[in-house]
Amino acid sequence: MGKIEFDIAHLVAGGLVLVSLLLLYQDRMFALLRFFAGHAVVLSLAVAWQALIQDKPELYITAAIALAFKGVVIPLALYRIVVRLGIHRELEPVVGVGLTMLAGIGLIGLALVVILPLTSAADPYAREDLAFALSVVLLGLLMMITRRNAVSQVVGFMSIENGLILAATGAKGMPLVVEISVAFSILIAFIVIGIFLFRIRERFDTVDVGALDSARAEGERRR
Amino acid sequence: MSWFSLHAPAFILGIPAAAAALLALMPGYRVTARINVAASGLTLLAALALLGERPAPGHFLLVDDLNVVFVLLNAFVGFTTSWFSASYIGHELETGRLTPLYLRFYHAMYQVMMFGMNLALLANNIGLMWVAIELATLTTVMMVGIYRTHEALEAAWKYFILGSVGIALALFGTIIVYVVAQVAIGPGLDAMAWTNLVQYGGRFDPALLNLAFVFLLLGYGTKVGLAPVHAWLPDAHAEGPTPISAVLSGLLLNVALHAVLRFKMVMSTNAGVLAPGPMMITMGLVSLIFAAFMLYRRRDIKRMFAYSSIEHMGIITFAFGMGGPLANFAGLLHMTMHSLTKSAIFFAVGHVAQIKGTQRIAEIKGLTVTHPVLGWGLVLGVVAIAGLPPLGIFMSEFLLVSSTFARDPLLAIPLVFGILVAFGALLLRLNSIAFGEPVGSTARSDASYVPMFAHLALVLAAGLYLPAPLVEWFENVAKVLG
Amino acid sequence: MALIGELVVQGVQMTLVLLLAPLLTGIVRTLKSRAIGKAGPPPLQPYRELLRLIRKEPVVAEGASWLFRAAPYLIFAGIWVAAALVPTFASGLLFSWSADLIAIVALLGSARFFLALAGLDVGTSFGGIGSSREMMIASLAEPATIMIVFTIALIVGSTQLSSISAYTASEEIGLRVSLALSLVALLMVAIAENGRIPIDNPATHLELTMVHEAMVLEYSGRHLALIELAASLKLVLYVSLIACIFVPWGMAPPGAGLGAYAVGLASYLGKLLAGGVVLALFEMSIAKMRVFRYAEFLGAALMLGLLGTLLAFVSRSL
Amino acid sequence: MPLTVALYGVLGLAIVAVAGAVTQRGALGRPLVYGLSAAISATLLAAGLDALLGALAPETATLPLGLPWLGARFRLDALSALFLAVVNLGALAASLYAVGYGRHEHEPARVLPFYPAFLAGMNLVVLAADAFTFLLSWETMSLASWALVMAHHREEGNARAGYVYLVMASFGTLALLLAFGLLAGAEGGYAFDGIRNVEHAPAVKALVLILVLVGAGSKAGLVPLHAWLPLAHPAAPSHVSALMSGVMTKVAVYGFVRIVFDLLGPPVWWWSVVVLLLGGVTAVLGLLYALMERDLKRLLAYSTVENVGIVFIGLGLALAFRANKLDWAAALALTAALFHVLNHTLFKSLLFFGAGAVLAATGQRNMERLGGLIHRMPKTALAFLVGAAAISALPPLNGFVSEWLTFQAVLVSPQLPQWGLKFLVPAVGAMLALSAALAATCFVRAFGIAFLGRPRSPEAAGATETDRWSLGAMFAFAALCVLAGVLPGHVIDALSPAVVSLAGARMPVQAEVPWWSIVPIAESRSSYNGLLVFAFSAISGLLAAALIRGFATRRFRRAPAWDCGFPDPRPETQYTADSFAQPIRRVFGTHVFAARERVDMPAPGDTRPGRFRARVHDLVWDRVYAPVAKAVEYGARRLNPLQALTIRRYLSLVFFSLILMLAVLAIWR
Repeated sequence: MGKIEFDIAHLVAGGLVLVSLLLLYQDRMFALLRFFAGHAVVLSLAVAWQALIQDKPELYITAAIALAFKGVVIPLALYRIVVRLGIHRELEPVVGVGLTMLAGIGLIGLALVVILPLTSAADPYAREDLAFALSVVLLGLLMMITRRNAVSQVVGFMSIENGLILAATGAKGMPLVVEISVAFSILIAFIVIGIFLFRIRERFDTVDVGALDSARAEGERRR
Repeated sequence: MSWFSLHAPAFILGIPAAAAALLALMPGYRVTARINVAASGLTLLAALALLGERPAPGHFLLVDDLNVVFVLLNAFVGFTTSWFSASYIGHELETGRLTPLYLRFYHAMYQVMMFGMNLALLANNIGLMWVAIELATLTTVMMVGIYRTHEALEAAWKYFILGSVGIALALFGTIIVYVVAQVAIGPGLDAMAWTNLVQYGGRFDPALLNLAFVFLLLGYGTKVGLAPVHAWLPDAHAEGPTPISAVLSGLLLNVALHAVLRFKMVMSTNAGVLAPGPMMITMGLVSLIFAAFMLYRRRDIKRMFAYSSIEHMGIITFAFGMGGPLANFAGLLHMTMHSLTKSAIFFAVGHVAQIKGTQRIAEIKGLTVTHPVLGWGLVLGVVAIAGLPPLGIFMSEFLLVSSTFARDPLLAIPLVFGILVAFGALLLRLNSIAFGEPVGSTARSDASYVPMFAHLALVLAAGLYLPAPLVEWFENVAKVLG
Repeated sequence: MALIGELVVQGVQMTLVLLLAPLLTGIVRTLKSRAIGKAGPPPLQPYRELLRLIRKEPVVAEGASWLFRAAPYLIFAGIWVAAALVPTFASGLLFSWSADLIAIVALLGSARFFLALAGLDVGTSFGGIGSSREMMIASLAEPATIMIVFTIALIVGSTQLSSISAYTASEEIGLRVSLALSLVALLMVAIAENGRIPIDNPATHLELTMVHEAMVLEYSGRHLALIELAASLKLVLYVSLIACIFVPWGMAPPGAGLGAYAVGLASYLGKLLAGGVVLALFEMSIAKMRVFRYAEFLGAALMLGLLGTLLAFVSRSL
Repeated sequence: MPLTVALYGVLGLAIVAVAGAVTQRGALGRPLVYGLSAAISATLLAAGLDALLGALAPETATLPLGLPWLGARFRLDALSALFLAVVNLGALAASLYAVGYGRHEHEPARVLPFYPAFLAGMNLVVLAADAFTFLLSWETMSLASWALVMAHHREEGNARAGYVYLVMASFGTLALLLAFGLLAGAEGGYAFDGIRNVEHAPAVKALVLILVLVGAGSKAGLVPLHAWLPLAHPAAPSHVSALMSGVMTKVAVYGFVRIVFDLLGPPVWWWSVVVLLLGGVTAVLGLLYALMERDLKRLLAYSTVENVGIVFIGLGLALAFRANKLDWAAALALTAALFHVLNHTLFKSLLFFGAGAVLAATGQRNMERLGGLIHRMPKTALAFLVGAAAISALPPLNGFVSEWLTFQAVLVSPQLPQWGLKFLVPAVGAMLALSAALAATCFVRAFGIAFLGRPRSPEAAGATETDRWSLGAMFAFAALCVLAGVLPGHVIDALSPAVVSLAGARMPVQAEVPWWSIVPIAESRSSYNGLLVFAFSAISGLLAAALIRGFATRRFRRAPAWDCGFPDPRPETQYTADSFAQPIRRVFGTHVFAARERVDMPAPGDTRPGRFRARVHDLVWDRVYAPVAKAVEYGARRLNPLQALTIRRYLSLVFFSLILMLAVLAIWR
């Protein structure tokens, strides 16, 4: 792997982290969806670049799936759900955006601290790639726990998946099994989420998970 | 015979898969329930064949001492649960909690789940195992939500989200393991095979291996039900159909634990890593003590026993974290006994819930008066799960506690504390459920008592006498686990 | 032959204590009356009372059980045996080794046990009061006694009364603080156990202050006679006990001749008389306590006994 | 040979248990189960006595059960044989008693299967020779007895009794488990032979001692671990109460002796300090509790606590002497303790049998509702009286002999070199004396209130004498109480093989002493002859009776009670159990029970009734158990919200765990 290839891969992966951070920064639903589409696009770029430099054409499929499915289909679907269900257009963050961003940067720092200084034997690209992927995963998790809105949680979850794909494609020669399984799991995840959203729609006015939680019939909270 | 033995894995996987397809197509719950039992029974027979000759490990499948324990247990509990389920599920149809369509779905999903779990256990490939566990999880998610009540959907949703996050973490860990392994082994499928990982584990980069183990422990630990990543477990057990609760507690947790153990084996081949033991010990103890306290304020009988599962998975994880021949043996024994006992308890609870029409502990009293057989069966089950002799869990707790205290007294203190606190809670509830003035319906239950007492008989027998071949086998596994 | 001789001596002692018991009670009564300027009964009055009681037909309360009628004999037997085992004029009697000091104390306990039960048998409130108080007193007095026994046993190395008296009579004993303490404690216990002032007043029938008299309230006739005789015997026993342990001089050694027995007898009578005088004077000069001060009185005895034991260690180790 | 017999006996009991479960409904079940249990117990008793008196060499056996690589090991040595005999003596009587008493059982199905299992568990404990078998049997014994405690589960308070019991039992077992863990080491050498041959570090031995005190002590009822005992023992059917109090506590003592005297190797002197203090406090407190109790069976249970204290005083003394190589004195103290073990089995079983008979006849355990039973149940009353006298340590009965021996052992204490022990032992002796005196008070109260006086309730007035089987069991034990008291030398000699094996020495051979006296050390020091005291007392009593009746009058007349001229026929005017205990409550209660009395005396002219209220607190419960329960409750309450968090918060838990572990990784390097 040449220097330039490495740099480009590095750049794209870094871009994915950046988009993750930006995702964290959004406080409007539609902006969030747009940035998520962007996230998917950057991911597909990263995957495509890996396909190129590793000379593994099957990775283009993954890239295409990421682009088409996560970059277009899902944002649109979520957009329709938001519109049709009359979900609040504003995200309800648990802690302030500033604080979330700060935490996000801290997480990236943690990811780098954990991976970069430690690794000697693994090949450098995989190492960098893992660090970025870990950042994306952690940021996705952070997003899931700092947003009350179910749609934004789903977005957070999908950005975790994106991080995973980034890591998986970065791993040299990782059998296709994994990519397919990731795509497969996303597919199933989405179907099931859709089913649930549908059912939840029947019974609740909002898909806000918090509202769902508060309607629990577990008598134990009320002693 | 040997041909059969060598191809047993194919049968173990093929029978459930075929049965799932068949069941999805067939109407009429009486027939499908029987087919479900028959398929599970055949799977059990196939699993028994593994006791004979074993096929050599391939790229995708592997049969060794360790997973044969799990597969056999899986097939056995799967079979008895399907038996119980067949006699149980009709009542759900009568009360209108399930429709025939959903029942069809239920039976098909049951076999898919068995397929997923067996695959996860037999896989020689960390990716394949991950996929299989994911499959099993997704099917159980749907089973948990099958009653479509608020609570059931909520539990399923919780399970789904938390399970998905867990599985994502596990995947990340798996990828890291591959990244480390491909340096030593070379890219491709070989770098994902257990056999290779264990063989070359010493050459892996220890730092990355540590990182991977953190993700794997948390990720698969979610499935095992370790605190603080346990949250899906109580609700999923409480709201799903009782046979599923039995399978979840008895099997799925073990399957996830099997994954953790495999990775621990890889870790233990590497001298440079941060020992996985302390992490497992910590999580085990946290789960044990946390669940012990949580047992006290439970009002739902199934949720209570779900917490008891967390407690026991904590003990088992602790045991494997301690390592060494004695603790590993105790861990294996405890796991086996817990599976049998806990599923027996859930069978009993299923009867109780059907008779009384409620799962609320406050509305179930004096069971030994109105239903002596069921009541005493439940007493026996709870006594067993509480670790009293002469039942099997006593033996494993005996070995674990005594050996831990001799090795590291400070670790034994929280262990004993947790066991005692949990014991107090279980007994408190048992007192009111089994004894005192009866409350609620005194109707008879249609469901079969055979699976429950079969399990309890095994647990009782194991508490008094372990056959030498079994012991030898467990000892081998304990040695492998290091 | 020697055995018969020893049996005779033992028999003489048993009869002696039995015969002397009412006399000692009578002497104390007479002395007390005289000392406060009354004429008082003659010292032989208790004998007359006993004979009279024995001849009378007893009245047994309705609802009294067989225990009520058996108890006087049991009480009498227990105390008599105990009294017979305490060396009086001679030590080392034939049966003295069949019970040591601890056993003697316990024998008295047996008698008390049945007396208290008898108090409860009829089901009257006074009987209950008496039994309850008696047992409370005993439950403090007995440990105090045992502590005294410990002290003595630690110094002497034996709980056999014959060995003890032999030891204290010998030269090696010297003056010991712990012995003095236990003497005081033993005196206090003796007062309590015999129901004397300030713990109890044998002459009173004022309901709320009675202990012993309350218990035997329902008794009459020969039953009462036995109980009264047993009470007198107990007094003799305690005086003999104190004499035997603390002033053993004059006592005939084992297997001595008739002369020694005569000396022993004379000195024993002297000691009894002295005991009676001291008791009368003491009772005269002190007022009765309130019931719940007993615990302090006996607690003091217990503490003295314990202190004596501990000091015995110190003095022994010196 | 005896061991084989014993193991077959246990197997037989297991089969009887199954038979009990099967035949529970039929009328056949009761005689079958109890009859067979009695027969097996008799066989085992014979086996135990054979091994003990025949001074047979220790016998071992290994069955392919239990821990796979170890097997279930059994050993019958002198100590085991002694306790085997004690256990089965109690079991035999209880089974015979139950043949009659079991008739009153409403729900035999809840008793019959567990009774033989309970017996089997106790027998196995004394036979076990490896840690696993020992604990398995131990806990089986607990479990079976728990089921028996829960037999009358519908009665108020029994559920709580069963709960506290099993939790404490489990606690004790875990303590023993830890002790065995230390003894066996990390390699798992669980066989007693192996443990015996290993020299353990002093710290390990000390820790084991503490753990065994907790483990065996909680089962035996040492204060402050006794709390379950007065709840559970009375809750069971009376023949089971007798077994629990009379026999199971002895099995606990066996556990202590086996581990501390046998397995642990030579003792250190300070161990005895701990044991003596615990024993002394237990003895006194047990009785004070008993004196505050109205419930007849609970009173007996508290008295068990006291007697266990006495046994532990003896054991503590034996430890002190052994640590200082005074083996002959250790033999004396140990003999005293073991003698008391036997005695307590005899009289406590007898008393519980009596209480059971009363309970069956009147349906009452509350003494305030009893009274006058000596008229309605004269035979039961006589047997109970013998038991009460024996437990009050009155000569010439057996209870006195063991206490006397303990006192003799206390008197050897000046020979101990440690000053701490020199001072402590007499103080413990004072506690022993106090407890003996209080025991007399307590049993005067128990017998006097329950059996004497006038009936305090219609049930008591209408009671009828109990059946022949029960009476047979009671009188057999009463006779044994007298016999062991009158001929103590024979018992001491019978105990000597066990004593020799543990103390390394024995008491002088008593059979050689003339007149069947007992001489613990030397005749000049102390001696006691129960036979002579008995004969003497009998002769003098009879003599007095003969003289008086012969020369004066033998007539008597019945008349209303005198009662100082104020007889009141109402039974409520009698002294009650509470009023009897009032002086003791005044003296000790203020400190021990934080007892408070409140008197509400209306002013003259005021017509409302005067009221008197006395409250006693169980300080051990308040200070030890209640805080633990509260702490657990607090923990459960504080953690409970974790059950009902939102998914987002659960995810936060996952997230923070992950961050924590990553941070650990980052820092670790």
